[in-house]
Amino acid sequence: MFGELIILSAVLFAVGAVGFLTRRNAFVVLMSLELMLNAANVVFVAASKQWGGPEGLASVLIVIAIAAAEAAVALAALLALFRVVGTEKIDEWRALRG
Amino acid sequence: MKALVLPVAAGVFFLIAVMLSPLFTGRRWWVALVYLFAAAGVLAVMGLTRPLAGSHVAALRLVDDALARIAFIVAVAVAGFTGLVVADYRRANPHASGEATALVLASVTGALIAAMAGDFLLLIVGIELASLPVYVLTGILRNRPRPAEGAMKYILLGGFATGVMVYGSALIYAAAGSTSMIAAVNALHTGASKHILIAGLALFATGLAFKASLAPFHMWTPDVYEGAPTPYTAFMSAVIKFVAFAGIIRLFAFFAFVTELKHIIIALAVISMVWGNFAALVQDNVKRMLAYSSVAHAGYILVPLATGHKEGVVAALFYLVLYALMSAGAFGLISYNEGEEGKGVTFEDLTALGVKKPLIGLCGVILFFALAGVPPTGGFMAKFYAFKAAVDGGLWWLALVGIFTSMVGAYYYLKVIVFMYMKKREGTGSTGNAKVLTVAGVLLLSLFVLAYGVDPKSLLDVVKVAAEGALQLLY
Amino acid sequence: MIVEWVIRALGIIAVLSALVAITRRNPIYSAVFLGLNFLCLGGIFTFYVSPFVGAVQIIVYAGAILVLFVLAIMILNLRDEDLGPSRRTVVKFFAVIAAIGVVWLIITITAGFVPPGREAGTISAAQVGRALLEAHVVAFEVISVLLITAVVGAVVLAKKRMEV
Amino acid sequence: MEDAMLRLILLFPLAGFLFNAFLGKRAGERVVSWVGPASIFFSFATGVYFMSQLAGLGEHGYIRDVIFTWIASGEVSIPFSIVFDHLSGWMVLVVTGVGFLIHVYSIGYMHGDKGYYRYFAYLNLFVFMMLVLVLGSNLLLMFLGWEGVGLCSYLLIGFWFTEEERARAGMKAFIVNRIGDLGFILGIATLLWGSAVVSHPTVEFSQLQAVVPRLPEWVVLAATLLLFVGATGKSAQIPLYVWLPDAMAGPTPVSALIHAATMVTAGVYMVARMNFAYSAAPLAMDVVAGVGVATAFFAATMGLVATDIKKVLAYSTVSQLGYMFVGVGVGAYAGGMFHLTTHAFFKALLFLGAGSVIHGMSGEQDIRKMGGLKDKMPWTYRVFLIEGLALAGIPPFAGFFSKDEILFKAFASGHKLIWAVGIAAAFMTAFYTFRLIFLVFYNTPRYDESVHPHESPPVMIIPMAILAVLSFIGGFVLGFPHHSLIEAFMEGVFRHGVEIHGASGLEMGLMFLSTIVAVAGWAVAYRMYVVDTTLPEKIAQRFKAAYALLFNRYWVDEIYDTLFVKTYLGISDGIMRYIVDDVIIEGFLNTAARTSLGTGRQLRKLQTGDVQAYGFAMLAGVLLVLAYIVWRWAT
Repeated sequence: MFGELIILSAVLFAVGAVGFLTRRNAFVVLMSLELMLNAANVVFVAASKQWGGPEGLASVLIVIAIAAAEAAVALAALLALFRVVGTEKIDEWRALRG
Repeated sequence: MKALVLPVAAGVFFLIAVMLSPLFTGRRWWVALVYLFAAAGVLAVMGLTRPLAGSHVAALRLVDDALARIAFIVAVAVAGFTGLVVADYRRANPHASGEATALVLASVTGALIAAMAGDFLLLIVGIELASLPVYVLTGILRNRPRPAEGAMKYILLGGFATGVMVYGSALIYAAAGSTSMIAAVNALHTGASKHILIAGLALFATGLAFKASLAPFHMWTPDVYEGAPTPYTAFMSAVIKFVAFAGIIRLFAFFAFVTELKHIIIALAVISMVWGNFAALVQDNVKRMLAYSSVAHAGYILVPLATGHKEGVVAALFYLVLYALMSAGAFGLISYNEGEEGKGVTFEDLTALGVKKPLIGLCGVILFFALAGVPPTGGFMAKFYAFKAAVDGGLWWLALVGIFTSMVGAYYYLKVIVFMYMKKREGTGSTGNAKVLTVAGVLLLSLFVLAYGVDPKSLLDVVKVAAEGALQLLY
Repeated sequence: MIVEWVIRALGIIAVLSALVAITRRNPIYSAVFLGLNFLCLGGIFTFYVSPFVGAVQIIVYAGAILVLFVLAIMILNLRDEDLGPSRRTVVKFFAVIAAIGVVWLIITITAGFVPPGREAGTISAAQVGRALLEAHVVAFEVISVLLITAVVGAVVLAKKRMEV
Repeated sequence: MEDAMLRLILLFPLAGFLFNAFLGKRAGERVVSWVGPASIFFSFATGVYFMSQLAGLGEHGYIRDVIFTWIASGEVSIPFSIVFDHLSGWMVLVVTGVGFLIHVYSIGYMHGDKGYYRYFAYLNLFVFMMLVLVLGSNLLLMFLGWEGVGLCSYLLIGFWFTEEERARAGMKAFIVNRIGDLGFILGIATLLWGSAVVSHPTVEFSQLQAVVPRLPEWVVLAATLLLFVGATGKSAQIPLYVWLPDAMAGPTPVSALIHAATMVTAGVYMVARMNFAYSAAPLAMDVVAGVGVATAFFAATMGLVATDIKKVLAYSTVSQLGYMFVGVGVGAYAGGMFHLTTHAFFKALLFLGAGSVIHGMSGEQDIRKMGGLKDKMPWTYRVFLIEGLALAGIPPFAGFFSKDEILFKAFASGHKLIWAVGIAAAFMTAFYTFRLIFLVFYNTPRYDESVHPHESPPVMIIPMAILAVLSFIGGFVLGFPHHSLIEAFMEGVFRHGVEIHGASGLEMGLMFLSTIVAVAGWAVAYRMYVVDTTLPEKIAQRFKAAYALLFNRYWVDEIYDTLFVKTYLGISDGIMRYIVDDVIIEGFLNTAARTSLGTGRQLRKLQTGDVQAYGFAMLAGVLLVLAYIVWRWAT
C-alpha cells in the first residue's frame, strides 16, 4: 500500500507540474500549485502510518497552513495585477523581460 | 528554553511594529525611526544573551549558534538600511508604508527562524515567512504594472519552489521517520534508505537554490528585482539570499557523508557564474544588471562550498556577509537616483551622478569596485578567500572559471562608474530633493565594505566561529 | 482488505479529477474538480490512518482555500471569450515528457522501499495534536505569524484604496 | 630594525586624503592648497629621516613596521607590514619628492576649479596607494597598491570625462589593466602554491627570497612571466601599451604624476623588487629585455608622427619605460632604477611644461597650431629645453647618463642586438624631442589671433625650475660612469644582479657614439623643422638664381621625406598599429568582447518574460538533479 501511495503522490505532483507549465489561466496555475503541495501531503500521510508516529500528520497540518497563506497572498496579488493589466493570462505578462 | 529568547524577541518586536507603524506613516522620519527602534531593540536583546561558540540544539528543534546570530544581525541591519531608503523613496512613490514596515520585520523574523531551524519543515516555514512578505513588498506599488507583475511572477515561481521543497522534506520524512536534521543524519549513518534521503535532500536543496538565485533556478531574479520597488529589492537581494545560503550551509553538513553531491554543487556554481555574468553584460537597466550579478555572486559563493572543507564554509560565509552589504548598498544607490518607480535606473540615467554628488560617487566607486572584486575593497577579500579555498580544496579549475568570469563581470561594474563620472549630458534621475537618509545608509554600508577589505580579519574571526558551529551540529 | 480497495478507488478518482481540473478551459470547472480531488485525498487520509487529518484536509482545502479561489474568480467575472486559446502543443508535449520523467524518477528512487517502523492502525487526533505541540511546536507558533502576515499582505495588495 | 614610526609615511597622505575629501569643500581652496601638498611634503620628510636611519644599518639594512595581521586563513598569514630598505626607500623619495612638486604645481593649474578639493583628495589618495605599493612587504600588499593606484587613476582621469569618447578611453585602460592584473594574480597564486609545496605558503618578499632557489625552474619561470604580464599592463609595454596614449584625457599634472613619475613605473619597480626571482629565470629576463627594447623602439616611431603634444609625451613615456625594462631585463637593476629616477624628473617636467603650454594656449594641444612661443613663454621654454636635452640624451643632462648606463650594460652583457635597437630608438628619441620643441617654440606662430599665449604663474614655474635643476644635475651626481652612486646605494638589495664589467675604454666609446646619435637626431630635426620652413623663402627672394638650387634642395628633402621617413614611418606605423594594435589588441579584445556580448544576448533571449518558461528551466534543473541521483545510487 505504501508504494502505491507514493506512486499516487508522484502522479499528482507530475499532474500539478504539467498544469503549472501549460495553463495560461493564472487561477488554474495556482490550483496546480495546490496539487503539488497535496502530493507531498500524501507522502507524509503514507510514511506516517508506516513509521507508526503522528509527526508526519502534524507536518500535513503545517503544510496545509503554508498552502493557505500562499493562496491568500497569491490571489490578492492576482487581483491587483488584473486591475492593472486587465488580463489573467500568464503569457501576456511581459512587461518584465530580457 | 534559552533558544526561544531570540525568536520571541523578534516576534514581540514584530508585533509592536505592526501595532505602532500605522501611527507614524505620515512623516518620513518616523518610518525610519520605527525600523531603527526595532533593529536596536532586537540587537539589544541579542546582546543580553551570551554569544555562543559551538552549537546548541534545543529540544524544540532550534539551533542557537553563531550562524543564526550572524544571519539575524545581517537581516536586522539590512532591514534598518531598508527603512532609511524607504523613508526617502516613499515621497515619490507613496505606498502603505506602515504595513510595509510590519512586513519587513515579519520577513526578518522568518529569516531568524530559518537560520535557527534544526528541522526541515521548520526551515521551510521560516523561509516561507521570510519570503511571503517579500512577495507582497514586491507588489506593494500595486497599481503600477511592473511591481504587480513582478510580485505575481515571484509568487508563482516561489510557490513552485516551495512545492519542490515540501516534497523533498516529505521524502526525508519517509526515509528518516522525522523531519529533524539530527534524525536525518542518523538515518544516513544506518544507510538503509540512503538514496531516498539523498533525493529528498537534493529536492530540498533545489528549493534553496531557487531562493539563492542559483542558475538554472534563477530566472525569476531579474524580473522580480526590476519590478520590485528598489529599497525592497535591496532588502531581498541581501536577506533572502543570506537565508537561503544559511540553509544550504546547514545542509552542507550532510555533504560530508554524501561527497558525490559535490558534482551538483560544482555544476550549479559554474552555470551561475557564466550565465549571470554574461547575461549582465548586455543589460541597460542597472537593476536588472545587478540581478544577474546577484546570480553570478551566488555562483562565487558556491565555489568554496564545493570543496567540502571547513575553510570553504568560512570563505562562503565571509563572501555572503560582504555580498549582503555590497548588494544592499548598490540598490540603495540606485534608489538614490530613482524618482518615480522605474525612472532613473538605466545606465544613461546615472550620467554625471558622481560629478554632481561626490559623496554618492565615492560610495558608488567603493561598492561597484567591491562587486567587481577590486582591492582594497572587501569584495576583493571575499573573492580571494573564496578562490583560495577552492584551490586549497583541489578545485583550482573552478577557481579559474571564477577568476575569468569575474573579469567579464568587471566590465559592467566599471560601466556604472564610467557613466557616473561622465559629464555633459544631463541625467534624468531625480536627484533634486536631498535624500539624506539614503545617503547616510549607503555611506555606512560602503564604509563597512571598505573596512572589511582593509581589515578582513575582524569579520573572518566571527564567521570562523559560525562555520565551526554549523558543522559541529551534525558531526 | 475492503479498505485498501476503497483507498485505491479514491486514488484513481483523485488522479482523474486532477487531470480534469487542469484541462478545463473554465477555471470554475477546474475549481470544482480540484475540490473533488481534495475530497478523495481527504477520504484516503481518513481510511488509511487518520480521520482527523482527513477532516482537516476537507475542511481547510475544500472548505476554505477553494472557496477563496472561487470567490476570486467570481470577482474578476471572467467570461468565456476571455478564456482564449491554450498553450502550443510543443509546450504541452515537453511538459508531459518532463512530468513522466518526474514520475519515473521518483518511482525508481523509492522502488521497494518501506519505512522500517511499526505500522500504526489509526492515529488519533490527540496524538496528532501532541505531535504538533511537541515536535513541531515552533513551526506551529511561527505558522500563526505566517498567517497573520499573509492576511496583512493580502489586504495590502487587494484593498481598493490605500496609498498613504 | 622595527620602527612603528615608519607608518607615518603612509599616514600623512591618508590624512590629507581624508581631510580634503570630507572637509575640503567647507575648508575652501586656500586651506586645501596647504593641506594637499603639505601632507606629501611631510611624508617626504619622514622618508628623508628614515633614509638617514638606514645609512647607519649597512647595505643589507632595512626598517620594518608590522601594522596588523591582514589576512590569516589556514596556513597563510599575511601581515599588513611595510619595509623601508634601500630600494623602497629610494622609491619613496622619488614618489613623494616628485609628487610634492606636482602638488604645488597643481595649485596654480587647478586654480578656481569647482572640484578643487576633490582633485587634491584623489591626488593624496593616489600617493598613498603608490606608497603602499612601494613599501608593502609582500606581493599581495603590492597588489593592493597596484589596484589602488589604478583605481585612483580612473578617478583622476575621470575627473575630466566630458565625452563618451574619453569614457571609452577609461574603459580601454580598465580592460587592458584587468588582463595585466589577471597575470599578476596568477603569478602570485603560482608563488603561493609553489612556496606551499616546498615549505609553507608565503608571499613575503623576504621569505620568497629563501624559497625561490628551492623551486623548480619552470615554476619560477611561470611565476615571473605571469608577473611580467601584470607589469606590461601597468607599465604600458607591448602588447598592453594601448591604454596609455588614450589615457591622456586627464588633467596634465595628473599625467605628470601618474603617467610619468609613479604609476607606470610600478612594473619596473616590481621586477626590481623581485630581482631574486627574475635572476633565477634567465629566460624571463630575456623576455623582459626583449619586450622592453621592442617597446622602446616602436613607441619611439609612433612618437615621430604624433601631432598632439601630450600624445608625443605619452609615446615617449612608453618608449622610455621600455628602456627601463631593458635595464632590469639584462640584470642591471640599479641601472633600471636610475633611469626610472631621472625619467621621473625630466618626464614629469615635460608634462608640466606641456601643461604650461596648454594652459597658456587656452587648451590647444595640436603642435601644428603652435610655434614661436619662445618669446611669449620664456621660462616655460627654458625648462622645456633642459628637459628636452635630458630626454634626448645629450650630455651632461640626466637622461644621457641613465640611458647610456642601460645601453652599456646591455652591450657589455652580450645583448648586442638589444643595444643596436636601443641606439636606433635613441636617435628617434632625440629627433622627436627636438621636433616637438622646434614646432612649439620656434618659427612663426601658427595659432589663431584669438589665442593670446601667456606665461604661467610662479607657483607653476618654481616646481618646474626645481625639476629642471634635478634633470640637469641628477645624471652625473647619481650615476657618473664607474662611480655610480645609485648602484653602490642599492648593492645590498640587488645582490642577485648580474655583475657586468666592461672596459672603461669601451664604455667611453659607446658614450661617444650615443652622443653622436643624439646630436644627429637634433640636427635632422633642426634641418627639417627650423631650417626648411624659414630659409627657403628668404633665400628665394634674395638670390633668384639660387632659387632652383634651393628648390632642388627642398625637393631633395621631399624625396628624403617621402622615400625614407614616410615609408619607414609607414612601415613601423603599420607594424604597430595594424599588427600589434589591430590584430593583437583590437582583434583579440574585440573578438572576446563580441563573443561575450553575443553570449549575453543569447542568454537574454531566454529571458522571455514568460513565467512558465522559467518554470520549465526550474523543472529541468530538478529533473537533472534527480536523474543524477538515480544514476549514482538507485541503479
